Amino acid sequence: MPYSEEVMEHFKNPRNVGKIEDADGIGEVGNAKCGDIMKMYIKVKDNIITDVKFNTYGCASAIATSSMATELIKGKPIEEALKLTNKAVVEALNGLPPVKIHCSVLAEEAIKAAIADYYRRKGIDMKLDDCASCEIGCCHKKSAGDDHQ
Amino acid sequence: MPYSEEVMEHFKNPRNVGKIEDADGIGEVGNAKCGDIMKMYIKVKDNIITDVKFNTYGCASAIATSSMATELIKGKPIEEALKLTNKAVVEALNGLPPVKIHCSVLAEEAIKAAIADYYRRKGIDMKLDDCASCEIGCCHKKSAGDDHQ
Amino acid sequence: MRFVYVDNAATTPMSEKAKQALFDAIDIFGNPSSMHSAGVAAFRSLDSSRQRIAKCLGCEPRELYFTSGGSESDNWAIKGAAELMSRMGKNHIISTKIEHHAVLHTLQYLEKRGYEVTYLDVSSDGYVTAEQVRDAITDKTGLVTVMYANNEIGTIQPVAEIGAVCREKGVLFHTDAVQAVGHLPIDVKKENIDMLSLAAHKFHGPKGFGALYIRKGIVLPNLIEGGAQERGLRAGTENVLLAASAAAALEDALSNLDEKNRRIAEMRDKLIDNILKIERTRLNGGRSPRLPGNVSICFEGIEGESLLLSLDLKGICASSGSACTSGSLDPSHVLLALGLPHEIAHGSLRISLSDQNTMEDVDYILSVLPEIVNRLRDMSPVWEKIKQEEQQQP
Amino acid sequence: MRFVYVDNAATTPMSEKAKQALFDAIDIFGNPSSMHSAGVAAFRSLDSSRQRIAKCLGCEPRELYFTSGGSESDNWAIKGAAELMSRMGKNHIISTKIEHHAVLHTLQYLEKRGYEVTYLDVSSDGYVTAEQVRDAITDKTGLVTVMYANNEIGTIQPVAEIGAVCREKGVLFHTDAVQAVGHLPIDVKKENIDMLSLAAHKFHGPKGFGALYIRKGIVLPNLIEGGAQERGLRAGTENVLLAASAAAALEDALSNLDEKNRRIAEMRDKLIDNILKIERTRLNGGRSPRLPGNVSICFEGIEGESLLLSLDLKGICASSGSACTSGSLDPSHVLLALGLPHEIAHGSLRISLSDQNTMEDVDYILSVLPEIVNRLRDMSPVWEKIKQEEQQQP
Ligand SMILES: Cc1ncc(COP(=O)(O)O)c(C=O)c1O
Ligand SMILES: Cc1ncc(COP(=O)(O)O)c(C=O)c1O
Repeated sequence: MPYSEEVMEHFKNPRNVGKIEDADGIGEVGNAKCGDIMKMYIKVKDNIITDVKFNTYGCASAIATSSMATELIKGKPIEEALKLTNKAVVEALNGLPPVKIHCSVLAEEAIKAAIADYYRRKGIDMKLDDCASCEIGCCHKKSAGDDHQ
Repeated sequence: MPYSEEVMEHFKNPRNVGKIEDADGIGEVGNAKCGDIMKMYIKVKDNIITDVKFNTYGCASAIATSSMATELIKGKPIEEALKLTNKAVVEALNGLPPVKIHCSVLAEEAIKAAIADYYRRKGIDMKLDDCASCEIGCCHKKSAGDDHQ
Repeated sequence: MRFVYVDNAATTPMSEKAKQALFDAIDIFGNPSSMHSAGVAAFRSLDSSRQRIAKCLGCEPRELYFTSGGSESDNWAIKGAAELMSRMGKNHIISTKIEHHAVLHTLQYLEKRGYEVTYLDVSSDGYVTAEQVRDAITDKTGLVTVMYANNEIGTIQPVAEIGAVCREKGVLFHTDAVQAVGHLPIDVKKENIDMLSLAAHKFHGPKGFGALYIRKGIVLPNLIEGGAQERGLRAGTENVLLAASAAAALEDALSNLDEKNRRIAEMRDKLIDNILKIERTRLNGGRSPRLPGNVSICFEGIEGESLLLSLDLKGICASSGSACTSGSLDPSHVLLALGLPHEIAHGSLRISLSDQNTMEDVDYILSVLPEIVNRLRDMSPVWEKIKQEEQQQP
Repeated sequence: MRFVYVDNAATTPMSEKAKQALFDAIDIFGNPSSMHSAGVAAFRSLDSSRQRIAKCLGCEPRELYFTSGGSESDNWAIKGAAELMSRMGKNHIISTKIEHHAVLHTLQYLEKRGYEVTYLDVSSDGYVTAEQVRDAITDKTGLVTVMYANNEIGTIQPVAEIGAVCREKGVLFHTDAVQAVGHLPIDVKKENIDMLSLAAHKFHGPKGFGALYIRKGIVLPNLIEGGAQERGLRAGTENVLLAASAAAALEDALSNLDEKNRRIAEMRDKLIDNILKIERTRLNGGRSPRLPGNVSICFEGIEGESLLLSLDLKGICASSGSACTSGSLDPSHVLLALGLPHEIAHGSLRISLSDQNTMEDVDYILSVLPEIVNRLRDMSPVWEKIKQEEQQQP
């Protein structure tokens, strides 16, 4: 199943690529062994994510989901960003092939990791969901992804 | 494997079709159940087969081999006719598909049966080969025919 | 000389639509599994072919798996179902005596491996009933495979009823619909079909392309292992080109089907009625329900091959029994299953019409057939005997 | 934008000769098993295709069996040989870790059914030796299956030598030559090959058509049961049309092979030499013997799919690993078998050239590749880490 036009657009022209040198939170998820690593940088002011950037190593959908996910949380309150699901990312991209659904999970995780880092730096401990990206992100067969959609 | 041109020619224009009302010998071999019956009529004078006719129920190659076999013995001494092998008939027809080799055996048998009948009428008992047509002529699979070529 | 092709049950000439689709797709050369633009173009073409064929059968595209033809589909369905069955401790299969060799030889293969197969008798006009199937089902039965329409005698089986019995009993139901698809309206869902085999070359599509419909929920083991093509169930780079051609052929075959079939059946009936006027002939298979294009007749006293080759010399391509069995000297197992004696079964002729035939073809056949039959009978010792016996019993 | 297709190991565009042969044969529609003129015409066409392909392989026409492609051929050869073996009380098969999935998944299927398979390691540059095969043979060994040339990394195995060992030891030898036929001169007799698989779409022929060479004397059980086609070993109405096209494609592919291969290898070497100038890249598979058209390179710090899709945006169709494995997220088993770590194997790019490519294509690729690699590395956290580590160790 080929990628949707939205995926290709975000792969071609990814939004928010790069780093934030003085980031308030940085999250990195995934595993080079599995072929995907996402690193997200956030800047927070008054509980609002004022800026977000990403660096991603991975396939086209990893890049596109990173791009879309950053777009979806930029300018949003942290609470709202925390509610972003992988499903919302997939929908915004007009679907992903089943075998690539894990990328959207990774994007969700990366945002949560960055926010957790932001809280950690403020001395607050935040529990991440245990739907850990590495469990579903890695070395899976087609059908495995289906479960997340 | 399609038929050779010679087979098709002898099927289209079979030689010596018909009956001889006052035949000196008549041989019938084959079995309607198996899909082939050949009936040969011979006229003998001074040990020479002066005339031969056949009637055949069967496939194109049964008709063609009957036709060719009668051609090969017409005007020949009986001893020579007895030596006619199915192989010679097949060669004269430029080959037969493996599955149809049994037809040539049937033709050989039919001639022998007609000659045996001729002898019998003269009070002489002649033994036919035991390569009886019905054993190989009937309801065989492809490979069986190969053995006879 | 006139050329009349009436062996459409053996294979059909490609329709103009099928050829055009093939020409149009000839440069869609990518591998549908490739991610780049050439691959995506091939994927889209294949996907659209699948959607179009699925629509013709009333199934979802993802229930349709492309294969190399009817034989592969039959082998896959039956061997696959056998494996599924055995996992559930079942080993009994029900079929009929008139299946195509692609089914029969597969069943024989399974019998050698411990499966038990009941081959249902057919009536003297070539039908099985859903009741026969019901009666044969035991708690060991895992699969029923009954052909939709017979390739030699054209009889159409009560597939929907058999399907209903199987559904009720929880037994898988496969139908070899190679002779039916493109010729009869089929709806796999309404007819309770779990698996259905088709082959494109029987409906004016290309040879070497077929499909197996597998109802959603049945996870059939592969016949061909390898890459993840066809949802992982049938490996091999997909035949994008022939799929496009097959889809066009099927849509074309089914357009105006009723009208076409009325016309074809008219030709069929004229042939049957007139051939039966020749003495000592009989129609094989009942008159109805019968494939619109099938004429199968036995001529006493002559042998089918010499009949068909004589017709061929007049430009008429017909068949004696099934072309695929030409490796054998046995009379057709289908005709024997009708109860015909060997010597009569040997004298069979099959004329199978398509939409490309005309009433002129029919008239031409009828104009040459009687003299051919006479010629062959005149040189037949069997016919001689029949005539002698006739005279003895006045 | 320039369009450059360099994914010829996945599939090839049909050559003009292959298309023309298909157009020329489109109206040869008879069933080769039919006895009438339409059938005979089809038989003759099929027969001539068989003779032409057989000649290209150095075998007799009757040793060549047509199939639906490489996967079917592989499945048939291996499952069939397994059955033959087990009749002789043997249950051990030898293969390699770098076979195509059509072979590997078939072997896994057999392992589940009690067969034992030794998967030979390959050297870090992707070769097995005849000695490894010899050492692995036991008195239980019935089959050796080693691919002729690898689809991902292009390494060519010592097939003739392995064949000699197998012949000496009385073990059947099958080779998956899907990537080799049409690209390398092959003589099945001289190379002691018992069975060889090929697929037409890898040498500019049509998809969905292949063959299995089976040495005379080996009676392989059927994979597909049914009619008596292909000497009774492979049922199904023959693909007359694609056979004609495949024969033309193969003859065309092999004409002036040396000259073509010299030209293709020149393009390959220019690509390899120049791509390796990009930092942190490595060639997968040894330089020689290597398929003339194969370039396989790993780029550290980036992932193959994003690389190939970036190339696609520039009109370049290449591949990352094998297209057929796109259902999986694992890095290629072939690259792992070379000993590459996962994170490096993920960054592979395969460029596979054919005679239809030009030096301009090569130059175009070389002109766009570096900036794409840079762009992806710039956004890669893995690359960032590599660079940091570099700075820490001066
Ligand atoms: C080495 C090898 N073997 C087998 C195959 C399978 O061939 P096909 O896809 O034609 O079935 C391929 C290609 O896909 C291949 O490269
Ligand atoms: C009823 C039936 N089943 C199966 C087949 C096999 O189809 P194919 O020859 O395309 O494999 C045929 C035709 O040959 C057929 O008529």
